[in-house]
Amino acid sequence: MMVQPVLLIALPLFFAFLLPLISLWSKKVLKYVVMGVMAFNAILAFIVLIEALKAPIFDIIAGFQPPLGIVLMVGPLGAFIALVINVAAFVISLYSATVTKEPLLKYYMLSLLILMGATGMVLTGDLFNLFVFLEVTSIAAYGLASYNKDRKGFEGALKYVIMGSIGSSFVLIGIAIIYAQLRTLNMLDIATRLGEMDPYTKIVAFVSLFLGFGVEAEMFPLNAWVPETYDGAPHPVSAMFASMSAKSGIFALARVIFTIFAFSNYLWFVVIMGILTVFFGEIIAYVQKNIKRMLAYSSIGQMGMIIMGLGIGTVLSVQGAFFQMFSHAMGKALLFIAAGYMIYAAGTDRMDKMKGIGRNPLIGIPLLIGILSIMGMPPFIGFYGKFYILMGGFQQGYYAIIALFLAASIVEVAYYARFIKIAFEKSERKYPAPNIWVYAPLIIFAIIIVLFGIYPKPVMDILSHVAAFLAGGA
Amino acid sequence: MIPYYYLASIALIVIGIYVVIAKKNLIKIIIGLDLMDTGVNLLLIAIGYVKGGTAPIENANYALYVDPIPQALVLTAIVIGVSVMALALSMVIGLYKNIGTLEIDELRRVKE
Amino acid sequence: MDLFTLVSLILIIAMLIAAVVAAELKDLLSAAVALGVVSLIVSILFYILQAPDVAITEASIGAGLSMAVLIFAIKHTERWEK
Amino acid sequence: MKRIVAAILAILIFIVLALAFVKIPFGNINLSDYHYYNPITDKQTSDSVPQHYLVDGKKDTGSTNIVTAVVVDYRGFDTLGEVTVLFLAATGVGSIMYIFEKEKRRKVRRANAVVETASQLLFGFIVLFGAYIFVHGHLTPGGGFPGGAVIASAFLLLYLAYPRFHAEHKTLNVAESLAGLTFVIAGLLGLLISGSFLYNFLPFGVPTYLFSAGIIPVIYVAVGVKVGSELTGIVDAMMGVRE
Repeated sequence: MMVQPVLLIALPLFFAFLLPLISLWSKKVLKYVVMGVMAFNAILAFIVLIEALKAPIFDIIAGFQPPLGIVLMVGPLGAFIALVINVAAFVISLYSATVTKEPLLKYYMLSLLILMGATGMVLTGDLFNLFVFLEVTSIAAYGLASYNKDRKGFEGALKYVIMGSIGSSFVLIGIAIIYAQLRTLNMLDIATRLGEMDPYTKIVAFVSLFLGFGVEAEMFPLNAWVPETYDGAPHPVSAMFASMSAKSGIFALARVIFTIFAFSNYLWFVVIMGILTVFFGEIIAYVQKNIKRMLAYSSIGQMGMIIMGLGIGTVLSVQGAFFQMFSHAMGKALLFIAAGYMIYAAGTDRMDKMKGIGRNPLIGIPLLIGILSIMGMPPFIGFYGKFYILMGGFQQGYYAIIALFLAASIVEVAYYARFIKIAFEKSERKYPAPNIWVYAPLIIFAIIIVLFGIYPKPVMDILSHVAAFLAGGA
Repeated sequence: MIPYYYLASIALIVIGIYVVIAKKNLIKIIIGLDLMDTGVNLLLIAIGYVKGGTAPIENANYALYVDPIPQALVLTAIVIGVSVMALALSMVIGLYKNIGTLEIDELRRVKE
Repeated sequence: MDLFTLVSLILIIAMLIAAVVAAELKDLLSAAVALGVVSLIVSILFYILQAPDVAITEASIGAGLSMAVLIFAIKHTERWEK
Repeated sequence: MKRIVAAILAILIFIVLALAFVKIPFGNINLSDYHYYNPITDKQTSDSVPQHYLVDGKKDTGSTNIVTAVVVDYRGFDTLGEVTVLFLAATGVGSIMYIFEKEKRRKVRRANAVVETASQLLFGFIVLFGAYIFVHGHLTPGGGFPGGAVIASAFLLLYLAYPRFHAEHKTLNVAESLAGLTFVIAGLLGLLISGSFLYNFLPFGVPTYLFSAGIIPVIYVAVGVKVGSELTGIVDAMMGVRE
C-alpha cells in the first residue's frame, strides 16, 4: 500500500489538535497517546523510506502541479533523516514520561508539533513552505525551552527567540530576493532557472538563506543561544533539540547548498564556517564544568563537522556528513537523557560531584557506548561519519583543514575521557536507581548505536544515493 | 537607481537590526524584532507591485492585476510575527517576575 | 512626480521617523505607540500598493492586537528604559 | 562602543541588501515574462506562476478573490502551518503564564458606566462584523485572519470594560481544537477522495455567490474561529487576571 509522506505531517498535527479534547476526558492517557502517535509515525516513516528508495516521491498537495501548488519532495536521504528524527522523537517521548511539571497538556502538544515541524522541514520541496515549517519548529522549541519557567529557562529561551527571529527574517529576505527575480517558490524550479538571476543578487540570496538556516543548525557565529538554551530547557527537551530541530536545520542547509544553489565555487566558504564552528564548540566544551553545557558545546562541534562535510562537497564527505547526522542524533540524545538522570540523581549539574555515577550498569554501559560513539571510536556509528568526512577531505586536498579537524577531535576525546574517568571512579556515594522510563530509552539508543556500528551496510546503501542528491535531485 | 520602496523597507529592517544589537532593554529588543518583520513584509509587497495594476480580485473593468503570491506570503508572515512577539513578551514577563529587571546588563550582574 | 510617488514618499518619511522614534524613546509605552504608528502607516502603504487583504490584516493584527499585547507586557513590567 | 559597532554593521547590511535590489525593477514588470518549469513532467512552460493564478484562478478554485485562492487553496498547506504557528504561540503563552495564574489579583477600579454600556452594545456588532469578514473571504478582501483578529478585539473591549471579566478557558480550548480538527479533517477528506491532501473536493458552485468555491469558505470559517479564540486566549493570558 502506498503511504503518502504528507501523513507524516498530518498525523501529529491532528493529534496535537485532538489532545485538548482528550484531556477533558482523562489526563493520564495523554502520554501514552503521544507515545503511540510517535511510534506509529516512525513506522510510517520507515514505509516511506522503503518507497523512496525505489524512486523519489513527489507528493502533490491540493491537487495542483508544482510549482503552482506545494509539493513534498521525498528522496531517499530526506526519508532517511525523517526516519531518524521520528525514531529519536519516539524514544525521547518515553523519557518525557519523567516530566511532572504542569501544564503537561501543553508540553505534549508542543512536543508533537516540534516533531511535525522538523519532519515537514525535511520533506518539503517548496522554499516558502520550508520557512513556515522552520517557524513551526522554532516556535515549538521556544515554548519548550522556557517550559521550566525558572530564570535559566527564560534566559536561554529569550536568547533563542532573538537569534531565531533574526535568522528567520533573513530567510524571508532571501526568499523575497529569489522570488523577485524568478517569480517562483518551488526548489527544483528555482534550481533549473537559477541562471536567469543576476550573479551578485544570487550571492546575497544565498548568504541570507545560509545565515538564516545557520541559526537553527548551530553554525558559528550564530550559536550563542545554544549553551544557555540547552542548559535551561527540561532534560528531554535538550535531547529533542539535539536530535530533531538541529537535524532539520542542517538538512535545510544541505537543501539550500545542493538542491537550490548547485554551488561549487563558493563551497570553501561553507568549509571555513564549518571548521570555525568545530573549533568554537570543542575548545569551549573543554573548559566547562556543567555537564549539560559541555554537551551543548560538544553538540556545536559536531554540527560544525557536519557543515564541514557538506562544504567539502565530494560524494564521500557528504555521505560522511549524513552518517554523522544519524550518529549525532542517536548519540547526543542518549547523552542528554543520561545527563538528565545524572543531574537528578546527583542533585547538581557539576561534573566533579558525579563520582561513580556510571557504576550502575543500566546507566554506565549505555553511557560508555554513547560517549565512545560520539568520540568516533570503531565499531560504533560515530566512527563512520568522521572517517568519511576525513576521507573526503583527503580527496579534495584540504590538508590544513584536516589537521585542524584532527586537533579538534583530540580535544573532544580529552574532555570526554575526563568525564568517563569521573563517572566510573570508585565512590562511596549511593545514587537512586533509575526507573524504566530512564533506562529503556538509553538501552534502545545504545542498541541502535551498536547494531549499525557493527553492520552499517543498510545505512550505507541508503547513503549511496548521495551522488544523485549532489547532482541536484531530490 | 534603487526604487525608494525597496530602500524604505531595507531601512526599516536595518533600524530593527540596530535596535536588536545596540539596545539593552528586552522589550526594546522585541520592538526591534517587530520593526524587522514589518520591513520584510513591506519589501515583499513592493516586489509584487505592478504599475497600473489593481488588487487581485476579479473586476470586469480591469485587465491588469498585481502579483497575488507576495500578498499571500505576507499574510502568513504577519501572523507568524505576532505569534513570535506574543511568545517573547510572555517570556519577558516571566523573567521579570523571577529577577525584577529588564536590562541585560543588570541581568548579567545578578548572575555573579 | 505623480500622486502615487508623492503620497508614498510622504508616508515613507513619516514611517521612518516613527520607526526611529520607536527605536530611541526611553519611555517604552510611547515607543510601543510609535510602533503602532509604523504598523498603521505600513498598512496604508499596503493599500496603496494594491494589497487590501494584507492591509486589513496588518491594521487589525499588526497595529491593533500586537500593540495591545505589547502594552499589557509593559504594564506587567517596567515602563522606563534605563 | 556597542552602539558604534551596531551602527556600522547596520549600514553595511543596508548597503549589501540595497545593491542586491539594483537589478530588481519596481512596478515595471510583466508577469508573463517568466516561464516556470514543472519538475514532475520535466517541461518548461510558456506561463508564469502568478499569471496562471490570475488567469485560471477562478476556474481552478471558484474563488473571485485570487489572494484567498492562493492562501487557502494553491498554498493551503502554508496556511495550515501558519494556523499551527498561532496555535503554538497560544499554547506557549498559556504554558508560560500558567504559574502566574494563582497570583493574587490587584485591586481593580471599575470602568465607568458609559464604557460598560457602550462595550455591551458594541460587542455583538463587532463579532458580527468579524464573522462577516471571514465568511466572505472568497469574495471580498479579508478572510480568516483579519476576521479572527476583529473577533478577538471584541473580547479585548470586554476585558478593558470589565476588569473582572475572563473568557471560559475550556470553551476557548474546545473551540480552537474543533476548528483545527476541521481544517485537518478537510485536508484528510481530500486525501481520501482524490488522493491529494487539502484537495478542494466540494462543488465550486457559481462564483460571486456566498456558497461557492468549494471548501474555501469552510476552511476560512474554521480559521476565523481558531484565530479568534487563540488571540483571545493570548490576550487573556497576557492580562493575567485569572483566579
